[in-house]
Parts: sequence; C-alpha cells; structure tokens
Amino acid sequence: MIEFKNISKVYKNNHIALSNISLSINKGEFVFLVGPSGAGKSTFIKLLLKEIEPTSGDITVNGVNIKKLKRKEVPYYRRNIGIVFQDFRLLQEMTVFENVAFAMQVVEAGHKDIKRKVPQMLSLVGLSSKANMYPHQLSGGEQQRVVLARALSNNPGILICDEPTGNLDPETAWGIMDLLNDINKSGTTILMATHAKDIVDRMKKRVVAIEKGVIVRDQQRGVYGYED
Amino acid sequence: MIEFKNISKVYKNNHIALSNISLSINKGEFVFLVGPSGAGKSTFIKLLLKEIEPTSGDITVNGVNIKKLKRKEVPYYRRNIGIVFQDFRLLQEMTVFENVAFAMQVVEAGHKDIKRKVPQMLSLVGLSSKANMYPHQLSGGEQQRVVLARALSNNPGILICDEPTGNLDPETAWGIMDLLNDINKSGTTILMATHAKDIVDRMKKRVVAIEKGVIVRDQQRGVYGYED
Amino acid sequence: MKIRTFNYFFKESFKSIKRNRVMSFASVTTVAAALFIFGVFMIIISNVNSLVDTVENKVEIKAFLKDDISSLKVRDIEKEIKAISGVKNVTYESKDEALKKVSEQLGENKDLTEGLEEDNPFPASFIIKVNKPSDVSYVSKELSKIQDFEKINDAQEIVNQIIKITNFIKLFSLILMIILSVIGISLISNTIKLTVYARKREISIMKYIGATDWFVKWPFLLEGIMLGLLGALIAIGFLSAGYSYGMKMVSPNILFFSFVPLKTIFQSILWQFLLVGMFIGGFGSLISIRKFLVL
Amino acid sequence: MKIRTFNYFFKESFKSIKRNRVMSFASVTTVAAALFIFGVFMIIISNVNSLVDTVENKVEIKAFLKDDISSLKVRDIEKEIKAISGVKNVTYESKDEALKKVSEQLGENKDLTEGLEEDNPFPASFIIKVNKPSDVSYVSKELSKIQDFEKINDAQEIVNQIIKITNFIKLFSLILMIILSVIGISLISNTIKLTVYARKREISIMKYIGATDWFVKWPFLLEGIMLGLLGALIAIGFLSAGYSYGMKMVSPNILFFSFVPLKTIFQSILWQFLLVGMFIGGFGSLISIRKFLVL
Ligand SMILES: Nc1ncnc2c1ncn2[C@@H]1O[C@H](COP(=O)(O)OP(=O)(O)OP(=O)(O)O)[C@@H](O)[C@H]1O
Ligand SMILES: Nc1ncnc2c1ncn2[C@@H]1O[C@H](COP(=O)(O)OP(=O)(O)OP(=O)(O)O)[C@@H](O)[C@H]1O
Ligand SMILES: [Mg+2]
Ligand SMILES: [Mg+2]
Repeated sequence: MIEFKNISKVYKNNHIALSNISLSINKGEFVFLVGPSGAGKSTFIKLLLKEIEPTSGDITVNGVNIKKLKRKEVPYYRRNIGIVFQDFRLLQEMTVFENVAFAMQVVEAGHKDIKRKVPQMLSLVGLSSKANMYPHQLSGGEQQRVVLARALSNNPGILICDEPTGNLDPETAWGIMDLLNDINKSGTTILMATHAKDIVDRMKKRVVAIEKGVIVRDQQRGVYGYED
Repeated sequence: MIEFKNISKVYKNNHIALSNISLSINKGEFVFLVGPSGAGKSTFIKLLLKEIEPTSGDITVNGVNIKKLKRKEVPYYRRNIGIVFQDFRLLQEMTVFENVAFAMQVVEAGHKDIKRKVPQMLSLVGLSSKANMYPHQLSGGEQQRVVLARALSNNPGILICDEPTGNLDPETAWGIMDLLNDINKSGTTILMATHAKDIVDRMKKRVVAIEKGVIVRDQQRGVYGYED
Repeated sequence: MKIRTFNYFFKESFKSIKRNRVMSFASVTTVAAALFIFGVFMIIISNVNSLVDTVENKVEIKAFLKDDISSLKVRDIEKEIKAISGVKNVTYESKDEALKKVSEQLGENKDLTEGLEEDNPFPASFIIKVNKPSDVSYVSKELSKIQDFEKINDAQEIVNQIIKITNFIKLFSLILMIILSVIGISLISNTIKLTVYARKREISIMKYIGATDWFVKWPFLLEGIMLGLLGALIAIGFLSAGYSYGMKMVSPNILFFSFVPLKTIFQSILWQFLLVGMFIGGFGSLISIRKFLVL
Repeated sequence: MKIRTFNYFFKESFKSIKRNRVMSFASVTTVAAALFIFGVFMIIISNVNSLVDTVENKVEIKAFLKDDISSLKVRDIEKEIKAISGVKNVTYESKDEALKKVSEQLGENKDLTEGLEEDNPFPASFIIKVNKPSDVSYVSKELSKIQDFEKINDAQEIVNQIIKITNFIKLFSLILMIILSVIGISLISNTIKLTVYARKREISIMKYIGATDWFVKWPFLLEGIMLGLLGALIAIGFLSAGYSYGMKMVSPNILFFSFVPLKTIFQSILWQFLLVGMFIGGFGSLISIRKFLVL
C-alpha cells in the first residue's frame, strides 16, 4: 500500500537526511518508526505527505506514484492521511471543538455529520469537558490529544503520528495506544514515529529503525532496541 | 529559596488548576514535578515565572515575594530563571546561533562574551554543526536542545524544564540528563516537569507528584510512581 | 461546491473579520480612505468640469452686420447661421441694443454716449454660441461666407486659451486619478497581504489536512469583498455628508458658480464605489494569498 | 544603556526590516503614499495661494481727480496717499492715458473716441494698490477725506467677493489637510500594528527570557523611524520629480500664472516630511507595541 523505492532526500544545505531507502508497508499494518534524534523520521513522514519532494526515488501510495500527482490532486490525496504533528499545529483562534470540526469542514463534510462526529472524537480522547476551550488554555498533553481527535475525524485510511505520546503521562499515553490499536484493528494503516521505548517494546508491532538516514533494522513484532 | 505558600490558581473558566499548594525548594536541589496530563505542572511553572498570578497565596523566591515585584522589576527577576518550554518557543526567523545569542543580548551581555559562550553552549547540547540552520530545518529533538542551550546561556540560578526530553530518543535524553546533573552539581536549582518514568526512577532525586491540582506525594530520592 | 460549504465560507469570513478585529479595521479604513480621497478628487473634478462648462458656455462669436440690412433679410441670415453645424444658439443684437451695451461698458463714463442715439455708430450683430470651443473656428469660417457681415469677431485667442486650460485640467485630473488608483490598490493589497501573512500558519494547517486551494481562498476572497464593500459604504457616507455640509457652508459665499448637486454626484459614485470596493477587496485577497498556497 | 546594546538594536532593526521584507515594503509604501498625497495637496494649495496672491495683487482703488488740478498739487496728493497705512503703491494716470485706455477698452469700436483728444472728457486718476484686500475699505475711507477727488471707485463688491473666495479656499485646504493627516496617521499606525501583531510571538519570547520593556521597544522604534524616513524620502523624490515634470508639461499652456518654483516647495517640505515621517514611524511603533508588552 505504501511503497518507498530507493528514496533519497538531500536538503538544500547538502544535509543527507535519507539515503536510498526502500520500504513497503501493507494495508492494515502498524509500524513504529524509531531512531535517534535527527535520524530522518520526520523527513520520511514529510515525504509521504508530499510536503517535500524526494531528491531521487519513487513513492507509491495505493498504487499511485505521488510524484506524479498534480497540484490539484494533492488535497484529495492528503484527505486519506490523518496526521498528528510533533508540534501540535492547532489553530490558536479556534476552540477545541472548532479545531476538530474544521478538519471535517475542509473536506466538505455535512453539518449534521460534524455535529455528531466531533463530540464522539473528543470523548474518544477524553476531552469532552474541554470542547469550548482554546489551545492556549490546555495542557501540553491535552493539546496533543486534540490533534489526535482531529486526525481521526475523517476516518483516514492511513494515520501518521509523529511522537504522539511525547508530552503525555504514561497512563494517558497507554490510553492513546489502546485507541490506536483499536483503530488499526478496524483496518487503518498506522505509521508512528516515536522514542517511547516501553510502548514499542510492549506493543510488539513491526519496528523500522532509521539511523543517519539509513534503515538499519526492519523487524516484525520488534522492540525499540536502543540501550538507554 | 523557592517557597509556595497556600497557592491556589483558578482559571477564568473556573477551572481549579492548583488548590492550596505549599512547597519549598532549597538552593541547589533537583526536583522532578510529575503527574498526569492536566494535573497542573505547567501552571505551577507559569506561576513561578510570574506569567500568571496566583488566585491566592504567596510565592517567595530568594527571599522576595514575587507578587510584590513591580512591572519594571520582572525582567530582572526572570533573568535568574532559565526556562525550557514544552513547545520550544524558538524564534523562527533566527538561526540556532542567533536564537542562543539573542538570550544573551537581551540581558545586555558583551559581544565577546556572546561570541565565546554561544558555541560552548551549542557543543554542550551536541548541535555545533547546526549553528547556522533555522528552527524549521531541525528535527524536533534538535529544537528542544537549542532551547536548552538558550536557557543555560545566562548561567541562571534556577533552571526550569517543562518536559525537556519529551521529543528526544532515550540516548539523547540521557545525555541531556547527565548535563542537567552536572549543572545541578555546580549549584543551579533545577525544577523539571516530566512524564519520563525511567528517567525519574533512575535519577533518584526529589519527586513532587501533583494530581488534580493537589500535591499527593513529596519524596526525597523518589520514583515516578505511576503504573503504566 | 455545496451550498453548506458556501454557508460555511460566509460564516468563516464573518468570524475571521471578528477575530482579526484590528486587521479588519485597518483594511476597511484603508479602503475607505483611498476611496474617500478618490471621491474628493472626483467631486472637485466634476465641479471644475461644471465650472469649465459654464465658462465654455460663454464662448461666443460676434458677427457684425453691414448697415442698412432689412429686418426680413436679418431673419434669413439667422436661419442660415442656425444651419451651420456646431452652432448652439443665435441671438440678434440691434443697433440700439449695441449702443446701450457700450454705454454700460463705459461705466462711470457713460455720459460719453449721450446724444449718439440719433446717429448710432454701432452696428447690429449676431451673437452665436457654439457647442464646443473647438467648433469656433469652423463656424467662423462658414460665417465669413455670408456676404452681409461687415466683420466677424470670433475671439480666437480667448477661445484657444480656454481650450488649453480645459485640456490641462482634464489631463491633470486624469494623471492624478491614475496615481491615486495605483496608490490605493497597492495600499489595500498590502494590507490584505499583511492579513494573510499573519494567518499563514492557519493556511498551512489547512493545506495539511487536505483543503483544496479554492477552499482556502474562498473565505479570504469573501472577507476581502466584504471589507472592500464596507470601506466603500463608509467612504460614500462620509463623502455625501461632507459634500452636503461643505455646499451649505460655502454656497452663500460664491456667486458666480453653482455646485453640482449631491444627487448627481451620489448617483455616479454609488455603484462605481461599491464595484471598485468589491473588486479591490476580492482581487487584493486573491493576489495576496497566492504565494502562501504553495505548501 | 550600553553603546553595544544600541549597536545591537540598530543591527536588529535592519535585520528585521530585511527579514520582514513584505511588511517593511508595505509600511514604507504606506508612509510614502500618505506623504505623497499630502504633498500633492501642499503643492496644489501653495500654487492656489500664489494664484490668489496674484489676483489679490490686482485689487486696486481708482480715485478720480477733479478737473484743473496742477501737477504740483498732484505730487502733494500722491504723497498724502502714500502715507495712508495699507497702501502698497500708487500710480498716476493722466487724462491722456485715461482716454487711451477707454479707446482700447472699446476694442473694435475705438473709432468712437477719435477727435476727443482736444476736449478730453476723461478725468485723471490715481490707481492705488493695497497690501491686503481687507485694507480696501479703510484706505478708501481715508481717501474720501482728501477734497480733491471727484469720485472714488473702490470696487468694494469685487473685493468682498475675492476675500470670500480666498477665505473659502483657505478653509477648504485646512479641512482637507486635517482629514488627510488623520487618515495618513491611522493608515501608518495600522500598518505598524499589523507588523507588531505578526511578531507578537517574538515579543512574548523576549519577555520570557528577561527582556525589559525598552529592550523590546527600541528595535521596533528604530525600525518604525527608519521606515518612516525612507517613506518620506521616497515621497519627496516622487513629488519633486513629478512636480518639475508637471511644470514643464503644463507651463507653456498657461499664460496668466507662473508656478511656485520647485526649490521653494522643496525647501519647505524637505524637513517637514522627514520629521513627520520619523514621528509617524516612531510614534506608530510605540503605540502599536504597547498592548503586546503586557505578558
Ligand atoms: N529543511 C531542512 N533543511 C536542512 N536540514 C534539515 C531540514 N529539515 C531537517 N533537516 C535535517 O535533517 C535531519 C533529519 O531530520 P528529521 O526531522 O527527519 O529528524 P527526526 O528523525 O524526525 O528527529 P527527531 O526525533 O528529533 O524529531 C536532521 O539532522 C535535520 O537537522
Ligand atoms: N488559560 C487557561 N484557562 C483555562 N484553563 C486552563 C488554562 N491553562 C490551563 N488550563 C487547565 O488547567 C489544567 C492544568 O493545566 P497544566 O498546563 O498546568 O497541566 P500540565 O500538568 O502541565 O499537563 P501536561 O503534562 O499535559 O502538560 C488543565 O486541565 C488545563 O486545561
Ligand atoms: Mg521528528
Ligand atoms: Mg504542561
């Protein structure tokens, strides 16, 4: 379903973020992307989102080579991908409810759908009571959960999470992981970049380890694998 | 040195973030602030920074009741406190070097001091090679380390860290913790809010646990203490 | 596009205007100010034009008749003159009237013409008004073909002067209008650019979660149009109020000239301003947002 | 404040202008546009004033002498007139000159005055120019005390008319200037408000790491001043170029009036504009930044 073929990414300052990466992820898989800070995990995700273009190589998603997507087609491509950003990226001028509703409005969902779905999503991440608050009134962990609710609101086929539990206490983090597991079981492909050793170790999912832009390990039912 | 006396904080929407907290931290201590998401840890830190005012109670720092600080005196008070924000807060239009130098310029440090100190700080956090890059060109973990370098640049008497390892891989995180330990040994008081169980457990420092705005535990050589 | 989406856009624009109060206020003020200045010039120019018209109206050709022409012949000649293209109207001035005029012209020395009534030396004449000052030379040539005139006084020099002045005023207003339009549009597009700039994070987030370019553009477009319209309305309001007040203040002081009525001016600017405001707002939005759409 | 800190502020302002190119450009354009429009009005008004001066200069009192006054007496009277306060200059017009004038006034009917030379019916007169139109009534009263005048023609009606028109033009320019100043300042302060608004994150971070209020303000202040100065310079440049070009274009077309020379206008606006630009920029920065300083 997702196929990276000989992908390299060299940034303008000649920094090689990824070099000749090949990887394929099947529909319905749950993949952890691990590796030290600066390894290239976020770069991998940005390529998949078509936020940046690979220097060489091809990326195929659901049989479509995304290099060849026209400008007009990119939004429709992205609607199939839910994304949880490392740095939240919530709209500061909108309430929690509006932030989630916004994602649905963008894909032109119906008013009724929105009214029904948003509270569902918020209760899923345990934030029903904060629906009318603004992002700056939330704790870091609460913001991260809003982002997750937003990413899930459009039932994406692929869910990408960049460090979704980085700001969460273990308990809340496990709540989120259980949720992701459920979503994964219902058929959504999940790709999650993380540093959370215990989570990776206990989930026993596929682990792809990147170091200095190269895949150093690709293991089914793997572990975090770095000594701390 | 830091003394919270019967501090309560009720936000405008009547959310009680902290209720009747009393706590004192001595000079040179290393204190972990733990607790679930939304417990009130960041609120505690914001009060200490005089970003927000307590609803009731007094905060004394180095013998000064900070409630009574005049508007003009607040900047000088803050210069004694280094701060690592949960959401980075780097200036996007400045390079890594400039971001750190900026913190020194703000307190009117000399040109030579800046030229000497900034590279020192950057090598301390392992980012010498990224000095001329902009924040958006850095990985999440790299950004967090820049923030740490900035916080340390003015040799603050108190260092406050809100989730400083949230976006770091365990190896880098431990590097940072070793660094904080050294800084602490040289006399700097450190207050660190975190969810990183293994770090708290292994460091064996004082642990203050907050839950729903109340201190539920205050333990010398403590552990994280939440089941995950 | 679905109707509910359009509703959403409208709501969104209103919300955004409310949210970005400071910036919306700045945009509206800018549009209003530019159009107001524009309007002041339009009013000045249309009054100057009306003044020029008044002056132009006074351009006349005087054709002096030979002596001893019968009043029957006079009527024939009058018809002939009226047939010349460019002639607006023709007035006959008899010898008696001419004498009276001269004595009036002499003012305090009018005693000089006393006694001249019996042997009136002043000739009768036709006073011919033309449509445009530039018609004078043609009409005057045609008149010279009629044999009954002693002399044709077409004040060619004065006419040329008036044509030059009129052309100058028209040129000046044109240049000024062009300059003001360019300044106005650049001010407004800059303001909107700043508005968009301050919201570039919002735009980038929208793009990430799968918004199409037009989905991003529409609320800004509507917002721009609404702000432009509002600015236009404010400008019209101030102009109307200011002009009618100004006329009241000034009118009694000026004898030789009457102002273009408010209604005439209002009719011509109302739709123009609303359209220009809409256009400036919408167009300004679109060009300002373009570069932020490339993710 | 240490000098190196000030150096830092300067560098910072320059960097910030470079970094926020779009917004800096917008601010400079706004200042330049406002001052340009302002300047256009100043130029128009100073030319109108000079035109009014020209017209006012033409206001004159004509005092007709009784017949048979000796040329010795004439010289005495002239001295007497010159002594009246408000009198600018006095010209004597002899009987012969008066006749010549009338015959010129009659134009094509000048034959009428032929033969009058021997028994010239036109009186000699003094033509008296006054300093200001409003001096006319006083001077004319004083003249009437001199017994040797047959008649004093002070054209009171025309004078009043001119005074009224002049006052109207002055009032109109004043009102227009006030309106334009208000619009200009609000435009600029809005623009700077937007600049600050887009950098509120930066300001809040500065406050967190211990920056004093003035440390935050200075770079914005300097930036505002520099942008204001730059805008003023651009406006002055365009005005000078435009005015000298306009004069060249238009001068040959206008006979009765000469333009105020570029140098005169330039001298008066140069410092005014630079000061106004600086003030607007700096002041605009300070008021715009205030509310963002409260952390
Ligand atoms: N726009 C850019 N220009 C230049 N270099 C960049 C850019 N973006 C990222 N890099 C560099 O590429 C490397 C990989 O970055 P990436 O964000 O993919 O790391 P990461 O694996 O997500 O790290 P982390 O766990 O800290 O988030 C880093 O060293 C970073 O400095
Ligand atoms: N400005 C505000 N207005 C209203 N409520 C607020 C505001 N700021 C924080 N809160 C609420 O106060 C509670 C405590 O927030 P705080 O940021 O202190 O949590 P935290 O312990 O830092 O959590 P985390 O670990 O997720 O960062 C949260 O429930 C939050 O929603
Ligand atoms: Mg990353
Ligand atoms: Mg927090």
